[in-house]
Amino acid sequence: MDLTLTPKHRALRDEVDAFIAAHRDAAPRPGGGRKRPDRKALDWQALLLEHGYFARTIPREYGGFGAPHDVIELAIIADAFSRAGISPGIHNQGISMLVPTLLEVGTEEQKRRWIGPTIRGEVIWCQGYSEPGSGSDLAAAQTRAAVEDGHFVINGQKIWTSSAHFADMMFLLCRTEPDKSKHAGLSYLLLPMNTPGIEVRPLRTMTGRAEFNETFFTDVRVPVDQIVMGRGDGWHVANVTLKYERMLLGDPNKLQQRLEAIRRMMEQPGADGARLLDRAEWRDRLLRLQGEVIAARNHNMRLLTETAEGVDSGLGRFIVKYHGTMLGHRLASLALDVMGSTGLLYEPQGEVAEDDPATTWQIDYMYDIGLIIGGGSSNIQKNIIGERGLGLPREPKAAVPAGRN
Amino acid sequence: MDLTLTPKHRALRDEVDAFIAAHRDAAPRPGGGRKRPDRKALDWQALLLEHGYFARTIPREYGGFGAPHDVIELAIIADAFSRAGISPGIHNQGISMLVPTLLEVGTEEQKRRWIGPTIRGEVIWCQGYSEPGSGSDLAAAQTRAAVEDGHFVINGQKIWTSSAHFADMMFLLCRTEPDKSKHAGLSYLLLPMNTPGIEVRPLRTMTGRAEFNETFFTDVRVPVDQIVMGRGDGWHVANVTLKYERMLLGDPNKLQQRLEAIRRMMEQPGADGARLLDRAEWRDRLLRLQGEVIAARNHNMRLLTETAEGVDSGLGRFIVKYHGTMLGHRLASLALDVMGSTGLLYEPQGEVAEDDPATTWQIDYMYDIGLIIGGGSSNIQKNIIGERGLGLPREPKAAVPAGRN
Amino acid sequence: MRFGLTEDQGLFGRSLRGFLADRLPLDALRRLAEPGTGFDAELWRGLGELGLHGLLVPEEHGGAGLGMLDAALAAEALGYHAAPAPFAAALVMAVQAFRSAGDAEQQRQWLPRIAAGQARIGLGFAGLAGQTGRAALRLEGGRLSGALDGLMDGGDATHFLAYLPDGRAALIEAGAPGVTATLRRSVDRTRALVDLDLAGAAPVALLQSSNDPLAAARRVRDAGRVVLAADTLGAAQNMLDRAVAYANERVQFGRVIGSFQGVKYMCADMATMLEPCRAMVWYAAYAQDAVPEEAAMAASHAKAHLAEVGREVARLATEVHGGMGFTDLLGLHYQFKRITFDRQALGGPERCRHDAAVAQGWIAA
Amino acid sequence: MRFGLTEDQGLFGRSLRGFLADRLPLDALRRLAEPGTGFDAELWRGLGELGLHGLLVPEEHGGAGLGMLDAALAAEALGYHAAPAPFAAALVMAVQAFRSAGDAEQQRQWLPRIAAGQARIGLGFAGLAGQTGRAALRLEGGRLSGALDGLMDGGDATHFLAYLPDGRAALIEAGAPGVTATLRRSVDRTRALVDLDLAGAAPVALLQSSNDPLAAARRVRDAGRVVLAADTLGAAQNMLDRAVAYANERVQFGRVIGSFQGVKYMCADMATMLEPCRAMVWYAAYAQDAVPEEAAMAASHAKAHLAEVGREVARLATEVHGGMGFTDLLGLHYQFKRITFDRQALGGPERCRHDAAVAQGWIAA
Repeated sequence: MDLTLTPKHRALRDEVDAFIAAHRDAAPRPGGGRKRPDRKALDWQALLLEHGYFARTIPREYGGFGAPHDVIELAIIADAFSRAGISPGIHNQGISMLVPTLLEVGTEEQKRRWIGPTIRGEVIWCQGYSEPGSGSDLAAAQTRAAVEDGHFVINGQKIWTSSAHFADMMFLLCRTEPDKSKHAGLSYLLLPMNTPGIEVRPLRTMTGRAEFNETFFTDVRVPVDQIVMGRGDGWHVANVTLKYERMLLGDPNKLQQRLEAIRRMMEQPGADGARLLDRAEWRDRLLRLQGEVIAARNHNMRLLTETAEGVDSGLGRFIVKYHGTMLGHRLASLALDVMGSTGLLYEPQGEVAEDDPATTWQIDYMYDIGLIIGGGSSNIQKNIIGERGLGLPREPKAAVPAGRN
Repeated sequence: MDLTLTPKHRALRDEVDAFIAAHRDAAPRPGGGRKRPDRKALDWQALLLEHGYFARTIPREYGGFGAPHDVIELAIIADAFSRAGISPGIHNQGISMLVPTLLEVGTEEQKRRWIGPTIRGEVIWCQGYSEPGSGSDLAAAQTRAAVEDGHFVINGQKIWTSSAHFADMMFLLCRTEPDKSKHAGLSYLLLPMNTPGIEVRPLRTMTGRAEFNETFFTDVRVPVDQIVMGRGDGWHVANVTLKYERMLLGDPNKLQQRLEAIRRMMEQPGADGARLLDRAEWRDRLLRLQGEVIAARNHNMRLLTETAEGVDSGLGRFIVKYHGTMLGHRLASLALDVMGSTGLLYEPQGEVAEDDPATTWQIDYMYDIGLIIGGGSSNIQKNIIGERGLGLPREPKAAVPAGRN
Repeated sequence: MRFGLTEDQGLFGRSLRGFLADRLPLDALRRLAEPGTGFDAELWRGLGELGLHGLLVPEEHGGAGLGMLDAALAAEALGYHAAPAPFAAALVMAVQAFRSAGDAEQQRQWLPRIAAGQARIGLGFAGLAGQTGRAALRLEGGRLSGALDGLMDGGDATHFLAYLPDGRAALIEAGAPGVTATLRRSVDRTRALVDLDLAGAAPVALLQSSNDPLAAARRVRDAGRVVLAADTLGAAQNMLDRAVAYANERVQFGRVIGSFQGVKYMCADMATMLEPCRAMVWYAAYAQDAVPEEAAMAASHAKAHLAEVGREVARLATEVHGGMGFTDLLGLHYQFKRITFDRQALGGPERCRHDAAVAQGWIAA
Repeated sequence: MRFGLTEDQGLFGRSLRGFLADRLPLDALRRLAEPGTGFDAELWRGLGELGLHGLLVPEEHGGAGLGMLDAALAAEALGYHAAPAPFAAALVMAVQAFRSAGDAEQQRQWLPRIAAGQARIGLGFAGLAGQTGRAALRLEGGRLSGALDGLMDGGDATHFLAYLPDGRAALIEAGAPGVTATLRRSVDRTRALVDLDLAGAAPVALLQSSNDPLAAARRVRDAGRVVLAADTLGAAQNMLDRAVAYANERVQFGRVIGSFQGVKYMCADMATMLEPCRAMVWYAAYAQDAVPEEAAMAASHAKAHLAEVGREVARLATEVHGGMGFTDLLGLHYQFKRITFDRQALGGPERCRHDAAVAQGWIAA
């Protein structure tokens, strides 16, 4: 354990602070990710990439900054942006999930072609995983891709494709080898969303907004070389992506930001002039969550170190999504309680304007349940933790499909 | 809903209060049940039976008081003894589990023979259900009883027989029909513990005390008419008993007594002169548990009414054990926290003297986990609640026994 | 002499549920919830025909003269079906307000109008119930000024009953001069809140005949808490019922998902939490009429406990539905948000438990 | 520049665990725990040979001069094996007490004796750490009188370090005139508490060289909290490991029970709670030496959080073992009780969280 800042680190911290001070007016407001980055966001992203405050460790030949892995450097940068409440750059499924997947299993050509435009925010990706009949049971995907004269011809339907309505590209899990067993029959394809035959229909959620889509494929043709790894390797590649999705969904920096926001609310005097932070039952609830957030943040530091050193964290990584999403929901729950009846007000502004705090927290409170369910529900996570993390036996195959009693 | 006290009820309340005031010196101290009732306890029991404060609704011909079912009467009596901190009589497995089982499915002769002596505390029963290889899977019992010249000849082993070392009788679940299917091959026998061939060995638990036993059977001979219902009906009878065990283990009066005891501790000034009840984070914890105890008590009143009216409570009954034992453990958890470091002191006195409060709470805290596990573990309870209470499908039979991955 | 519902009560609950099931299929609910006013004239009329308007109004004033347990059963049914109809404030708290602090003339004048469905009263008090937001009203020379946020059942209300800090309550006409009522659509689009700005508005009635106005106001608060608890009971029961039905249908990994212990235990946990709540709500409601010494404690505890259980059930039942539970498609979220509303209105659990401690004399108010 | 253990630390942890696994098979543990003194001369000697006695003692005073992270790793190993050996007070808090408030001469005199395993110091403070029980000591004319309950590592201690309300600490010889030490066997028979009655006892040292004695005492408290948190981490990890192993072996209903989601999810929940605790304990320990501004907050939070997680793991792991978990047979309860002890000593979670709020300046002390 050595978290002391070297002179080099201190210099970096000062440099980032100076950068933020000099450029903060150029920053788009934090958040986003649910819409196509606008000019301001793209310019900001370019600035961050140039200074190595984004994609810092991605090799230069793929469009990154090419710095060696240093957990403290990454923490210093994240902390500086978080303290200042300034956007740390674009986070979307392409950047957080596809890019690390390609870095891990993509070909040299795929890395050179896709990583740069993706991290610059120019190419937006969506994820074609879930289907109406196979939400938790991803490997049961039925969307078919038959091979015809050098192309995959795709037919079927995906659901929960979150940014499909403005994405440029999709990474798609589909069945190319129908003769093979369930898990061995899948492939992982990359395809442009403007390919003829793709139809995107918005899907409204409990928040009242259309945060997701259904995507329909009718004879969609994709050249056979638009594949990551080989035919039948789709399940393997998908699991690499899922690994990064789990990390993304359990992000402890987001938890910390929430905790801070709640603390600030609790420091405001209420209608009776008293601060909730001075009421022990409220303070204790906040502190209890703070303890859990600290644990999550420290754990994340450990995982970052292990990643940098090439250690397979196994269990430590499997728990992140389940732990983080449940904790996130509990933080949002406290926020609602803190706001009380005024926190019931709800007028989402869509993409046109900023939501008020009550609406924002209500959306978080509901959206978090979506996160608990999506990207592998908590039960799926517990299977993974129990089986892959702890080595417990899989559920045995049923002799007969279970029906009613 | 009508809980108003009639003049008759008010008279009963006054009568019970007067009884307690007049006879309180004759009462043994509350609790017990883990040892054979002594003379004082037996005399007290006789007095309670005589006045109808115990076994109030059991018919006179079986040794009870023969009063009609009246939920309020039962509540008035329980409340009076609880308020006064006076023993409400003997509660043991014979009284709380076997007696209602016999009332429900026993023959007239069995009722006349066993109920009276049992409720008087003269005959102590123990339960022969679990086996080392079948804790949760009760129906897998392997203890065999072969029929030979008018006798069952029993061989095998039982575990968790809690009062076997001083019991007179056992109700025993054993396999009499080895050719029949798992559940159809069992019978429910009644046998004297002094029958030759029975060996009882104490089993020490995590509390450091020998609260349970292992019981070994070697060619133990029991006349074939010592059976409840018929051969092969054992699983049915056992489930009747288990129903009453679930109620016993979730007893809300015990929860209420614990809550009161904790509140009293929290009203005492600590070393710094402050009462924990005045600290909002502590008070809120106590209040939260109080809310749950109130729900459990109200629920119990509803079940008592339904029982009296012959309504099958179904789900309402299935949840009691799981709900009550978990809540009990949480109450004990709060008690330990209230006591802090002085609550760590632990010197169980066995049967010779009264335990100090710290030891008592530590025992409760641990013993409650035993209750969560025993009488059908929480997972078994959740199966019952989900399948029998909510109508969800059973776990499908495994195609092959599940082993390691 | 029993702990349970009467035959009439069972019948009443079933007929109300039948009516609501009939009137509020998902597409109708969606339509009625859209404006977010928590009011629909036709549904309101229908509920009136079932006797809901005058449920608690004494017979002498044209009502059914029933008790809080009946009101709780109605609230449970309304919560079960997420009915966009004024109830907690307009038909329970307002009636209790007149009965506990209105004089004979005021009762004679207003209770029949409530029972007839003509007066729909939005009601608000702030500090006393733990509502947050603005709460600064002053009555000077018979004129009311200031601001009061979060009046319940305020959408399309004909009147507002605004509590003053001293426990008196002023009834104001919705359209009167000096009255600005701003509809605040809540996350629960089946019930709205209204923020009131008053500039010298003239009350049409001032409820001040109680000897202890604060105690009278607390009784109104307690009645409100009981029906919000009952509303959560209904909404949570609905979510559990639908989760169980979904778990019995949906197939994943080649099995009905309800056969997996993971899903089954979620359902079992929900049932274990929720089932005892039924008797708790019954008792809390009954105590308002019959056990005055426990009324405040029972109401606050029921509100707090149902809020905690409701939140868990809301999450778990949504989880059982997987992605479908998160969409708008099944409409499961109407009950989810109903539970959210019930929790945050009239004081959250911490506040209610605090009030329960006060009611038991454990601490000073 | 990394968040993780050094190679040496990994090696140290493994060798300590290997030693304890070898020395403390269940029958040996049972035997050593029986008297409840939390001390066994042979085990103590063995731990000394591994360098545990002088772990935190500076090299100039004959110790290894290691840091709190090393101490936490040792505590984790001791907790994992439920080792009946003085540590938290005798080898961590006492050393920190001398280092933070002892003068050069006192350090020169006592630290080498601690490092040599000759001075085994039981330590107690009451209000400052949230210990309950008697805490009324006064120092008059160089003589100490009064009562102090719950000194940790007090069983078979050679000395007692008793904190005064003002943060100064008096070192007393165990057998000295006016000293009555009563052994209180705790539910955790591997660690004892001692109640001290003093009637004009003469301290052999008075630690008072700090400018801010209360702050110095808090540092000692924080060091103790970190090692108790680490102890719980080890004990809980042990229980989880054994639950997983048992779930992989035990057959019920024709299947290995770990294949049932009910059991599997219990294990998954335990792992999900416990795994992040490791990094939390590391950081809290590290902060004591390297991040003074976060040391108090990190220590109190680690203690509180591990207590909450530990309690859950203790119950769930026992449940996974079914009836066997409740017996004495498997000895699982040694770790269970270790977790109980760690929670109740030096302030429970509510108290620790309160201290964390104070440390962050959210509220006054």
